[in-house]
Amino acid sequence: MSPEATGIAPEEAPSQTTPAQPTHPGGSREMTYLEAISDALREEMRRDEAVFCIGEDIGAFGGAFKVTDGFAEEFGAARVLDAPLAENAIIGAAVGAAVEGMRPVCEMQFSDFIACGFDQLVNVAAKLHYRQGLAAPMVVRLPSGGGFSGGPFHSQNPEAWLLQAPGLKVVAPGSPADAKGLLTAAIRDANPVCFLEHKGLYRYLREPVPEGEYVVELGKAQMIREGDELTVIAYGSAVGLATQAVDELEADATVLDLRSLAPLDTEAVLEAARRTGKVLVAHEATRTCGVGAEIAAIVSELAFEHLDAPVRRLTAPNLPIPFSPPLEQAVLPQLADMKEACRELLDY
Amino acid sequence: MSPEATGIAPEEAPSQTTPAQPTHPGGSREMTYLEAISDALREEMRRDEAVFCIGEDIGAFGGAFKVTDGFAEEFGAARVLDAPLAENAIIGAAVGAAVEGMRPVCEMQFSDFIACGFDQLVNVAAKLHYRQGLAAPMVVRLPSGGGFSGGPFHSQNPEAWLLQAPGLKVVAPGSPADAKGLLTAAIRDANPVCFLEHKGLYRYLREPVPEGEYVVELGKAQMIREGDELTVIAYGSAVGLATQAVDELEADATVLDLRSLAPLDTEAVLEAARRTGKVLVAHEATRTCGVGAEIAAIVSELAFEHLDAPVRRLTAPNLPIPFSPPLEQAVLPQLADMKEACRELLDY
Amino acid sequence: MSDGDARAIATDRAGGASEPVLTREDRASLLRFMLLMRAAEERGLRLYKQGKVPGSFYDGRGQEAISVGSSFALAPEDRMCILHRDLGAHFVRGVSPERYLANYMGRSGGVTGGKDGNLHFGDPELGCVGMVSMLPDMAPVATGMALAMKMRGERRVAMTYFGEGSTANGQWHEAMNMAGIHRLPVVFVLENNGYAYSTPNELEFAADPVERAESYGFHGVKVDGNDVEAVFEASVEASERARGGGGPTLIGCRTMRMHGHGAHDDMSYVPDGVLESWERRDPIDRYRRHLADHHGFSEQELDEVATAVTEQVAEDARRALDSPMPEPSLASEGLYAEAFRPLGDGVAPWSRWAERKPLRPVNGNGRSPSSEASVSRSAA
Amino acid sequence: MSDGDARAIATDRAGGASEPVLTREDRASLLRFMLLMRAAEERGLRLYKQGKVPGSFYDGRGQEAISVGSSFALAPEDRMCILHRDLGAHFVRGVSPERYLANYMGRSGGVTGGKDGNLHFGDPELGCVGMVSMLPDMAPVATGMALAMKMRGERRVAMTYFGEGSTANGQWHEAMNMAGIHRLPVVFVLENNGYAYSTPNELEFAADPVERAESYGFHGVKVDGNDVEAVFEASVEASERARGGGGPTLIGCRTMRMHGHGAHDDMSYVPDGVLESWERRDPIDRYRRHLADHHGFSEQELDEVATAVTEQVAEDARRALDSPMPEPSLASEGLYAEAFRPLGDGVAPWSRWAERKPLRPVNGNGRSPSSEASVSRSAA
Ligand SMILES: Cc1ncc(C[n+]2csc(CCOP(=O)(O)OP(=O)(O)O)c2C)c(N)n1
Ligand SMILES: Cc1ncc(C[n+]2csc(CCOP(=O)(O)OP(=O)(O)O)c2C)c(N)n1
Ligand SMILES: [Mg+2]
Ligand SMILES: [Mg+2]
Repeated sequence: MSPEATGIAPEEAPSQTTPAQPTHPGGSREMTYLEAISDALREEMRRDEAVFCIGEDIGAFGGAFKVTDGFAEEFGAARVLDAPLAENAIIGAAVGAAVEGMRPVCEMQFSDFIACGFDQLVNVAAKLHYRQGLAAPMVVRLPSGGGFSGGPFHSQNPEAWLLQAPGLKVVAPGSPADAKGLLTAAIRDANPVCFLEHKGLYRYLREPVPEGEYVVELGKAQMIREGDELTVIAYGSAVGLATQAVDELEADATVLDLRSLAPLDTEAVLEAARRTGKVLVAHEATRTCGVGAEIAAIVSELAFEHLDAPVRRLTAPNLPIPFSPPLEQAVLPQLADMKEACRELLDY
Repeated sequence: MSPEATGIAPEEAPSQTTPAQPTHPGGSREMTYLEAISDALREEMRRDEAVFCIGEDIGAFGGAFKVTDGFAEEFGAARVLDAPLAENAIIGAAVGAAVEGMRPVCEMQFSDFIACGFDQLVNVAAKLHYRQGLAAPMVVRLPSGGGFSGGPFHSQNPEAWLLQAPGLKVVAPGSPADAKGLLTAAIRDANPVCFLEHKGLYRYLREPVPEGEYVVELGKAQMIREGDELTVIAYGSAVGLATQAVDELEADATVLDLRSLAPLDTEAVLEAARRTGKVLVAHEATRTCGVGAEIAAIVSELAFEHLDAPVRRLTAPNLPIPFSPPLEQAVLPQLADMKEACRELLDY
Repeated sequence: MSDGDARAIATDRAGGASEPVLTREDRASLLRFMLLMRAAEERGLRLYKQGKVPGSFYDGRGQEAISVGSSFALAPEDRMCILHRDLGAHFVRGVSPERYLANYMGRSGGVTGGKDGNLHFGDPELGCVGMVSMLPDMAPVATGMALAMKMRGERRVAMTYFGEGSTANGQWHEAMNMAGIHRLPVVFVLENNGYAYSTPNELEFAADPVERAESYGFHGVKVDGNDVEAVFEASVEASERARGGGGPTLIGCRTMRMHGHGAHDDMSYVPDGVLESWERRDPIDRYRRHLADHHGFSEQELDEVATAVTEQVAEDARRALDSPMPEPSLASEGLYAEAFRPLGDGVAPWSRWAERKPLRPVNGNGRSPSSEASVSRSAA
Repeated sequence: MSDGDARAIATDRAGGASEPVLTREDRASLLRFMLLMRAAEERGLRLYKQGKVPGSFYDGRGQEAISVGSSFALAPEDRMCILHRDLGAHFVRGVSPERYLANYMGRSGGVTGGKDGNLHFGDPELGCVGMVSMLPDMAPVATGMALAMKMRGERRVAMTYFGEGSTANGQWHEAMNMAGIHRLPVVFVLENNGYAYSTPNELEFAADPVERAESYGFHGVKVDGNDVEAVFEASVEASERARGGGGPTLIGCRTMRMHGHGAHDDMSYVPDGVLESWERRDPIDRYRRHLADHHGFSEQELDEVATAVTEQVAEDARRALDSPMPEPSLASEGLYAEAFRPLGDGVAPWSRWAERKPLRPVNGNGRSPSSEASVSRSAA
């Protein structure tokens, strides 16, 4: 597998289109998922001089994935700060800058490195408002996910750790337009927001994205397909997989993209579950105590009387993500797995 | 609330007895939960000179909770090593010592500080065998839980973070005898084992505990009460609460103490769920993506046809644990909450 | 060690800067804040023993000169992250003993309203960010505050504290390193009180952490932590250096923790005679003698300061005890912020600040008004 | 900088110890391992460009003298955690180019059998613990290995590496500090290659991290990282010190990363001329010249070493390419260990080790046999 799959190299991978977003008065432009993230960041830095970026190699180099390419030139090195290799210091400094009125956007070079800044995130940032009534408006960008032989330390999806840390908001866009709109909302939010951007989507997804200011409210799921026999609840990289699966199966299915994991749009989840009676929750992250478990628990508890089949989970098993392609493919959910899971539920 | 509730002070709090364990050939002795932990540790250090303890203030001082009281005298300061205030170094050094053939037992002064050693635990220790075929036999002791105004940083139950890190074993005894038997098994295990010891049980629980060598196999749940109308699945501090609730309600209920969270005794869980048709999962840890979610998801998926009621969760809500008693009590599950949850399910 | 020796240590740190001016009133204030800290903590400990303080109790007895002397140097617009031995700094910045005692008792009148306990508080209205248990996590946070100040070109300072034990933690290093790289306006006050909980210096490090400042590219100074004016002078020098773009300073204060780590700790690990010898260097007694011997304070004047403090603490304790426990429903409030609100300024009792201009630039590199006014669109 | 200058830097570190003896054959080995590293990495890069290496590709071009010179000093019973620029150390300890190349290609013949990639491996049979991505996480691990050695009273050494960028991380500090407190037998090799990915020294730290060794209470030495014998000598001295109970050493090697952080990185951030000037200090060319000028190696002899290396790598690459991809079912195996198995010893090619006694005490303070034999009772 070649490097562009990681989004590092400039070449473009074949791209996939997600359904069109509502039209935006300011017009729109075709962007990849990665370009949409850059665009949101650039717009917000232009709009508000309190917004600044901090992370490893994000300045002159433009970041490991080139999200901040050209930013140092436009905004100056001081607002696109190359940090030393010290994740707790990056997140801790962001907390300090945030309470001082800045709007820091931290980049973890890979989301896996959040384990190295975990303490500042879950103990300092997450609890600050609850304990002290002090807001820390900051974003932690987390390039996540596998599928390109990144191995056990460059492929993880850390959302469940974050969801077990009350006080954090957690979002995970599944499309370019949402990536832009959610990042804008995250930057403007008064809380620490973890922004999970799936590396596999960086150059794989491309669609028209609203130009200029574009905000997608945090905490709202989006219906991608509407159907009555099955609901697939997904986010991030699983959204495209779910959509493709139900389309190829020509299933009368609802596909719900959660977009925000905290706060979670429980209403939308329950509406779809009750309406269709069958639910599949799908994500790339490992299984135990994952988002799938939470959704399954919520649905089983609150839509119990409406269920016509057990709630199923399609996730990675409880394993580190191995490096070699056949091993990695055995671990990460594939399109065929998604179709099979849908079919099983439809046939139940 | 007075300090002994934290287990720090030497005074004894009123103790509660859990059901007797199977009799042990070597005889038994009344021990508190805390004494049982010390006893297991002392036995193993006597038996195998590769076993050593490392942690903050565990040497001359005997540990914040006095678990290693007298150990430095018996085993020497080198085997009861007072570490600097550096959790990643403690866990990382334990990994290094473990691959060298030692059997380190790390103490986190409070389980909350695991966030400070998180990277070594989840990235180095947990994945080592999967990636490299190299075993790291080590234990991380985690004094956990709230109920004594420890506040947001001395009351957490971090198990869900650990369960989302494939490669760790995670145990959480709910009784003195299990505390001894599981800790012995954990020390002898070839893997990194996280040992959650609930601070609220330290001096609250007391029962006859087998003397000498006593091993409780990891991965096996234990039936505490057997009944047919409801199953309460619990671990740690919730076990006593669940038992008391069903006893006071005189409910025909099964109480299952998970004891091990990873590996999980899925069979025992499903057997009880299928037999009783109603399941309540109870724990003190916060709700989202917790053990309750995982159990609810497993039961809903694999015992779907047997369920007569939605699987309910009794947990702390998604909040930091506040300090002041009325606030803390509002957040942590209480006996009354447990009884109400049982009653609701019984009446469903 | 005599008073004279202590002075010798203090001048160790001198850089030739002219002595900062302390008025007679300032000196009385320094004494008063130290007394206030001691009296409030004694009262807190009594409340704890009476069962009125849930959880545990921690104090900074013997270390009063450090938090008082250092915070006394700061201007209103400066910012602080105050630690568990540093109650004096809260008082200097404007927190009342009432709110401190109420916080320990988990009452609604406490600074956190019962959400958090102990010294885990900071009044945002007074420019403080409350500490967390994890040590020394406030060091990166203070560094970030200083980063913001530098980015906006403001002549302001962030100050924070840590014990010598906490310097073993990786976050200490990360903060020092980042502060050094960018020469940030931050003052780090290191309190070496001999122990981290029960762990003595020789098991914490192999070389005095103050010496490390240089290897982070900034100034490190050693002062007698039981000499309030020495601490104050070092802090003034460090703050002025920071404001002038000269970067961070690590002020290493040698002192002794005269009580256990917490009230439950009997300090059996401290060798015989150590506490007694430090008792003779008590920062409050020494300063009282110093004011009498060198600044013409009469015994009566000094007694009056002490009496006023005693009365204030008694009155504040009464009010704290009158403060109700929080409503249980408060527990489920405030997880998320609805909007950002900027920190307020602290009280700056040093006479120097009485009539000076604000330290923030009026325009230009200043704070972005949009960010202060920015309203969250989140559903919370 | 001429060869002479480099020597000057190298002697900088000298402590008066007598020069370790290198035979003619040892010198040929040093050259051969450096050539082997370069040739294997060149071959790996080609395989990557041919699409045969999944993921990314990283090498240590220009840094060969460091991993080869340092690991060459070690005895079989010593232990290593080898990093991403240090392929030479794997070869010295006994890993074949075949297993290295197969690992990069994710084949079953790789050291990890496809479970992990890149240089994320260590052969347990050869006394190595495979690195993780998080930097510098192996520093605490090596410290722990040294702790075990010290606890058992063994005359053994643990050695590990890190880049200068990684010294900014808190774990570096925690490891240094702990190693210093207990004077552990660990050798830390710091490779300052000018950059952490794209980040230059001045944004990584404000003072050279080698200087920090002293503030952790142990020796720090600076050597020319492009001089294999200088690195070797410093490593012998450090290892001997460690074995004698003299504690850790931080060996700071100045070098330059001659390739990008990974194959995708075009190094546009490196100023013009820098690479060219370092090219003239290439460690392999220099050592070749040195062997010819000072140790009587003929051009023909030197060419023979190079040719043998080329052939070996070609043959090993063929075999690596023949190695099959792992079976998908392997993915679900091995999460938990069934039993503990001790690390094996590494190859120690330095002639000194050929006939010496084992470094572990035969009894007394030795390893607990029960722990080696201990069998897990877990259900796994
Ligand atoms: C990261 C972390 N680990 C462990 C603790 C538990 N703990 C509380 S205070 C303390 C000792 C602190 O010593 P020092 O930094 O010297 O401060 P002092 O209390 O002496 O002022 C420890 C280990 C903690 N607070 N934070
Ligand atoms: C904790 C952590 N954060 C971020 C990274 C991403 N990363 C990989 S290599 C690198 C630079 C390392 O620089 P240095 O330590 O100088 O080693 P070099 O690659 O130059 O040998 C970074 C930031 C990482 N590996 N680990
Ligand atoms: Mg201390
Ligand atoms: Mg480097």
